[in-house]
Amino acid sequence: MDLASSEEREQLRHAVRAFLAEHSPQTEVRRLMETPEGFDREVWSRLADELGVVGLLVPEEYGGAGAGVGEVGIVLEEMGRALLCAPYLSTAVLATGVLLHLDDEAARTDYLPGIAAGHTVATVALAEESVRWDAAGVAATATHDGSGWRLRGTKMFVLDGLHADLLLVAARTGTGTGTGTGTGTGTGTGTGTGTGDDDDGGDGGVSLFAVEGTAPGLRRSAMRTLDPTRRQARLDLDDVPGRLLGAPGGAQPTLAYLVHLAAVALACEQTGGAAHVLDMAVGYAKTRVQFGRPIGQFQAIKHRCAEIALELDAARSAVAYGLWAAQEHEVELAVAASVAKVRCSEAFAFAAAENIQVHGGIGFTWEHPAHLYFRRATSSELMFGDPAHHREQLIRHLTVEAGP
Amino acid sequence: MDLASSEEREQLRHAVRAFLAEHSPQTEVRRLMETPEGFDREVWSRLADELGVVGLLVPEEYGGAGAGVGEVGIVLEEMGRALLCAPYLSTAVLATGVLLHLDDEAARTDYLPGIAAGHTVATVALAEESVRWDAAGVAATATHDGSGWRLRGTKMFVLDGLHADLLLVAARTGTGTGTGTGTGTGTGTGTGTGTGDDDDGGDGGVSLFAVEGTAPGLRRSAMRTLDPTRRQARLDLDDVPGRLLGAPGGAQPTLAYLVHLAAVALACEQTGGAAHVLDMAVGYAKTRVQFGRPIGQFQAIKHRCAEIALELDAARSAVAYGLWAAQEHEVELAVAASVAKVRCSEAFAFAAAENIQVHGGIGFTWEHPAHLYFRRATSSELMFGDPAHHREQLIRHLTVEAGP
Amino acid sequence: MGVRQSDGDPDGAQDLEAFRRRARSWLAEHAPSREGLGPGAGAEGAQGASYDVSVFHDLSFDDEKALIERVAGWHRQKIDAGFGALDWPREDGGVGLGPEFVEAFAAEETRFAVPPAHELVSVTVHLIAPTIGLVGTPEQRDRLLRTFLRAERLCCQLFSEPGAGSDLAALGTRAVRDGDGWVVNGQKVWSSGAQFAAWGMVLVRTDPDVPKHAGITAFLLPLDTPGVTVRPLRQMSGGTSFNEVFLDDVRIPDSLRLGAVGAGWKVALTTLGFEREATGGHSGVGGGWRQLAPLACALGRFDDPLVRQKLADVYISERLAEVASLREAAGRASGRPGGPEGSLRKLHWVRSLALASVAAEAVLGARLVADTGEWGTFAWTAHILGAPGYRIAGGSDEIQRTIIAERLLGLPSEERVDRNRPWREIPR
Amino acid sequence: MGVRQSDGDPDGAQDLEAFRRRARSWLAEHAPSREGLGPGAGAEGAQGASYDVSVFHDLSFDDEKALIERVAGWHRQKIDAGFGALDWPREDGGVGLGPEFVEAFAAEETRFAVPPAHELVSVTVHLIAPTIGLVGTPEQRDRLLRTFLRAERLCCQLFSEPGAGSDLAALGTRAVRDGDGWVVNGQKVWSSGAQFAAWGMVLVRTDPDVPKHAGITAFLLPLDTPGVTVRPLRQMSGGTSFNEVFLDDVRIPDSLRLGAVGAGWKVALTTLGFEREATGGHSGVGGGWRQLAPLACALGRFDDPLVRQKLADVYISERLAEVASLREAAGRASGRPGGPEGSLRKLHWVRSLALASVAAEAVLGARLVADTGEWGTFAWTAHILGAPGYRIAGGSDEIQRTIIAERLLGLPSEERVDRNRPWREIPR
Repeated sequence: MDLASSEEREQLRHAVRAFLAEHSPQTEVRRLMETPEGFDREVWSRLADELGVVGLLVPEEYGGAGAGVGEVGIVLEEMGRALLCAPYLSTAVLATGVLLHLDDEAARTDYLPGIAAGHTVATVALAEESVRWDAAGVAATATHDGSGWRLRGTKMFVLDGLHADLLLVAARTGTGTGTGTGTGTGTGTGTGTGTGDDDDGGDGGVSLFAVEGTAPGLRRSAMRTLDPTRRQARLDLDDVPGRLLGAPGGAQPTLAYLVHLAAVALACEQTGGAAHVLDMAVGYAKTRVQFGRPIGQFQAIKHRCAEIALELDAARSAVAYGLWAAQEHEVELAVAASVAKVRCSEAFAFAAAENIQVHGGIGFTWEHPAHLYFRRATSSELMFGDPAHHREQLIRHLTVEAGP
Repeated sequence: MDLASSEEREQLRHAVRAFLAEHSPQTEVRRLMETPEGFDREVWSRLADELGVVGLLVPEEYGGAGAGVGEVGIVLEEMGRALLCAPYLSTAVLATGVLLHLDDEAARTDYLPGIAAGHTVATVALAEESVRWDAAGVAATATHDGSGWRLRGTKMFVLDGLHADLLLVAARTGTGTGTGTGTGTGTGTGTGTGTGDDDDGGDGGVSLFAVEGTAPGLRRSAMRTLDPTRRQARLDLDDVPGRLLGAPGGAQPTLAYLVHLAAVALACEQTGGAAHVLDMAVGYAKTRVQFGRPIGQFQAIKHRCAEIALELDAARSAVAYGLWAAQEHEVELAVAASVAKVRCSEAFAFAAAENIQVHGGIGFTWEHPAHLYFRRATSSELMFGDPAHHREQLIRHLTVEAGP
Repeated sequence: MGVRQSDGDPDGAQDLEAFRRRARSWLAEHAPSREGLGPGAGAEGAQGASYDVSVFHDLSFDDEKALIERVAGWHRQKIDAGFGALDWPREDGGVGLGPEFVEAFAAEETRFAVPPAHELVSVTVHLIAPTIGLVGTPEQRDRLLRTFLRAERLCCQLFSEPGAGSDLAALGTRAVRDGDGWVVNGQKVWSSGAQFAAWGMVLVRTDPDVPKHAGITAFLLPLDTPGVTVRPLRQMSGGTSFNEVFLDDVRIPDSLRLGAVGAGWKVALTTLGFEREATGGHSGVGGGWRQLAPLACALGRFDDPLVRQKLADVYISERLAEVASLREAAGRASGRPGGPEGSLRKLHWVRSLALASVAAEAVLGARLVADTGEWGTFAWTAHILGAPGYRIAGGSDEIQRTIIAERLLGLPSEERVDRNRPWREIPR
Repeated sequence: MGVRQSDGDPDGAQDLEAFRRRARSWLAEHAPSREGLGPGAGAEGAQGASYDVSVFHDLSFDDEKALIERVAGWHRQKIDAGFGALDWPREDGGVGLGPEFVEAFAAEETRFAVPPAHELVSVTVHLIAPTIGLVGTPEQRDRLLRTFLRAERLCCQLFSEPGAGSDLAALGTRAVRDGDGWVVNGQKVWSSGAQFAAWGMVLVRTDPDVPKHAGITAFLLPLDTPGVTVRPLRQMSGGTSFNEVFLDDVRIPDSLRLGAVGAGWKVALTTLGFEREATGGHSGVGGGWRQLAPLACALGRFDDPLVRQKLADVYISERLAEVASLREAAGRASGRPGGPEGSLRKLHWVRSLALASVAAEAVLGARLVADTGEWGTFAWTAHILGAPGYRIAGGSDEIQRTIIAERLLGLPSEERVDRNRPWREIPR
């Protein structure tokens, strides 16, 4: 586990931070979160062209930088700090990761260059009304009508799904009934005690399809979100043409990988967010005077800031672990991803809430940025499986690996 | 819900506190916790004769005071404060409560006068190797051999069981297999998700028997305990004669009542214990000087004391609720008992742990009383069902009553 | 659940029972019963059919205005029927009964679908009116006491400032004597309902050269006075429950001074003391067991053992809050003083809100992240985003802990660098 | 899991790999492998077959003495083979390698069943020896450095006092100059292993008329000096890991003074600084995932969703502690300074102990209340009763938070009434 940060990585961090300071200050975040599209296409292009971070994961042969998850983690952390409004997680991490994980060279050749160049906004559509992020929760179906595959069903929580050019949609290609083989509490997002995220569930396999944003029969609508800086959409698919990716019925391992990658990516963002609110809280505690003293002199405030720092430190360890596993040790990724998701969710949620408390009244206003981090923290905690779900997954994976 | 304290009750509290200050100071607790018997027979007699609190629950016709659970609650709270080493919970509360709850006038006539007079130390034996406090966990059996009932099996966690004169023993009188119809995690003391405490479980009914401490075939051994001020025993019954109490197979409601009564009684003790450690912590915080100031001036200590006070306040509400239900509103007792057990366990555990922390090093020594309260708190929290178990029971009872 | 009689009224038990029956029958005539409304129904259940789990209102100006009028109207209806202002002296427009009658009526009222509480009305009736009753001049009493007690005009608090939050006594809004009046300049914040109030009770600094508590004076200020600007302040949960109030060369006649010059801090403590006495004001704020349990069932989450644990904590916390208010009522009835118990109640209540947030997250999971359209789910974001506000508003958690530690437990107060120094010299 | 090379040693990677292989083969010859010992095995797994989840030892005097001898013996064995004192200079008896070699050896060593750490040995070797190396006189170095480094004689800390816990610098044990020596009177407490130590490093007050930090001096004290009385102190978990040490007219020659007169606080900080650097000392203290998971299985508790949640928290906490120590090693290797990170580590570790207590309670329930005789169950009471001790020992949670807040975050320090005042005048 090489946990030292190289000089190149520090340069990357520096470059991203400088870029975001210029192109995504709070005023810009405020502006974009009120726009219909929710992000700035020009900044997105610059992220791809100038900074070259959109294609960071994309191998060089497809026009990307061929860097590793470690580099992406740095970018995500900085974006989490700045609350950048952009389809980075969806396009540059999840959709890219899925395309790289699938065994489908043609798809890579067709889609990755556009992604790396910043031309294609892409996303993955997995969850549905069952509010689960696993193959077993997929009820949408795809049938082959002789000329091609046709998709039907509803997708929810699709990151940046309203404006994405390319949607990677999970659908059931067998004759199965969709959800339902899970025993236990299959409908929850929390600890489904009966079904694992690795469990395919239905008797029919699940496949991934590439669907164009402009495809006929696709109806997209924005979902109201808790976090206005991250857009999500509902897709209603009615006989929508799609291109099968990889082998039919073989998407389950990729979907499991997707969730693990999402967990690690969110953990990076969460760590950046926690670091930022710690800075905010400490800065305020040093300057805000009550009772004739800076409030940072009061142990109630001082020790709370220390607690945030402690949580942040744990988050940093968790991110280091998750990135290491994602980069070098995929056999441990399921465990590391759940560890990272649990710990970084806890850390950021605590940090964001306590930052408001340190600020007092001003921190509870709409105008103050504190609540945007609180919204992001709550939202990230509950996406792709909440901490209770990931604790359960962790135990399951530890048990499968070695017996407890 | 009459929550005002009458003058008589305040007098009772005063009398008990004064008695315990004289007869159960810390030095005496220390002495008794090292003796084989674990309590002082003479003090026990005085509790019965002078103070009249042993027969508080016993109706006047059997030589008792005919008082209510409310009065007993005050006595228990004071005993919890003083960590009195005596078989009060077992004899004056649980065994007495069971005898009053059963429909067996002869047994009341035979046993209650001795209890009220302080001559009979009595207890209830329910739990076994399955570590459950409900009828479904009973595997011990009783068979009628023509001349009388004979008991076989093992009982554990029997309060004051080593020296009790009278043991009220739960045993299975049907042909059932004992434990085992519970689905879920039947062996745990925590949240058995499959079996309810009101669930009889086996196909044979469970009955209660009076067994003499001197009965042939009864082997009693002390169990090592976390809390040295409360003794517990293991009973091995090998063809032990017992007297059937109430109707055969009909003990289940009484056993359920026993657990509820125990929960409320422990809650009273816990509240007394929490009140005492709060006093200790506050007293120390006022006098201990570090960095040139009483440590109670530091917010870290000051706010922690406030948190203990807050927990104590919740415990007081929970006890008021539990006692009210036990006294006047038995239909709500199952809910109120679980509420009291959960909240008072949390409160005392927190208070006892934080009291040690407020004291620093000295609070971690054997000589200091802080750890005796920590032991009592941990022990009481886990007896008769831990908080997780009682939360589950609470939800179950709320659901049964009214639908959620 | 009866509340014990005070000992001074041996025949009270009968009177109280008769009163209770009378109240019940009057209520039955004037308000729909809550029986059979089902567990999800909040205040006003039947007609509202609303599902409001928000901690802070997020209503339009017109909707909130209408709500306030309904609340104030119901309040006057009760007074006119002899069921309001029960414990006020007859000469002030009250009924002259003991607190046990107030509790009894309140208990009966919970069985009916009546308008909910609104903070501005409560502040006017329960905080400011009694303050005027205690320290107001005869003219002030004549002019404003009944008006406020009947909620005919409403009066908000103008206490906090951007620079004086937890440290309220550090406030810096200046009032300078000018003839028979005062000229006030400064800014207030966190004033609930100022946009709907005709009056404000304002604390100002009249003497900066004495220690901070000694230089404050209280006034009653008509909010249509020139120089008063009320600007709604949007909170993180959306909605504008609070306001900033700017005071630019605002002239207040000395006749509207409330209490002596320099006695404003004592007057403010009197007002805040009534706040601590007013119980039950928290119920109905935010969501809880009543909404969460059926929601968990509807979503198939009620069988999850983890969800059940968290729901149990919500239930316990709410049930014990009810018990605690009965305990306090009993304590008051037997003459026990109030004191820092209000701080215990507030901290428990804040914790209760947080437990409901935690349980809602367990029940709803990602349904809080984006609105799936399922009824009653995404609405919980208003609870989760509002709950942090009450860790701060009305005295932060930290301030409450200090009050408990110092006043209930007698722990020594901290070293204070701002004590016995002129306000002017204290770092700010 | 490799640790990054320091940049100054470009060829180090090869050397390190070779070293690692050499270490592994030496270890294989001298210690049994831990492979196949099963998950329940602690340090020494095979031969010990012990199940020790206690946080503090509860051994008889003879057993603890034997343990210490075994630990010290293994330490010497490593030194003699060139695997101990790896990062010490050759002239002091070390090998002169970089910290990456220390880490590499430690990583290899975890695969073998070797004696566990013992605090007294660690204090002697890792804390006191390097302090002497830094501030000792040539005579002190000659006489004691190698002896301590090789754990041939052991040396405990005599720092804390009954009246000086968190506020260590307030210590009041007095030393008065007397010819070429000092006469010491006072009482020390919380001295681990004093009953097994030949020496003690003692902090005393040599000047009460200057501010508290300025009047302290450090000495090395042979514990067989007349007037020294060591009395074991029983802790709440049972066992006597600590001692009270009474000093009555104890004479110490000035030649055993460690550092300048009045420089004792700096010397103590040096010693404590080594404590913060020494990593991994916490592993093996108390129980954790390795014992709890199989225990939960054996008791049929592993399927309980609530138990699983709590076990997950234990696993996460322990795994991240490992990652954190790798992160720190990497940080040290690239020259990042240590500082208050030790406080972060300690707080995490204390939390880890508490999480294990919580999980043990969930797994065991009433099996902690009384001993049912089931293997490995009641033993957990030693964990639960010991864990609170480390919220206090080695710098309380509160002290650690203050260190983090002030040194890592740069928050202002509190108003200090004891600063710049003679020690004599400070309230105690």
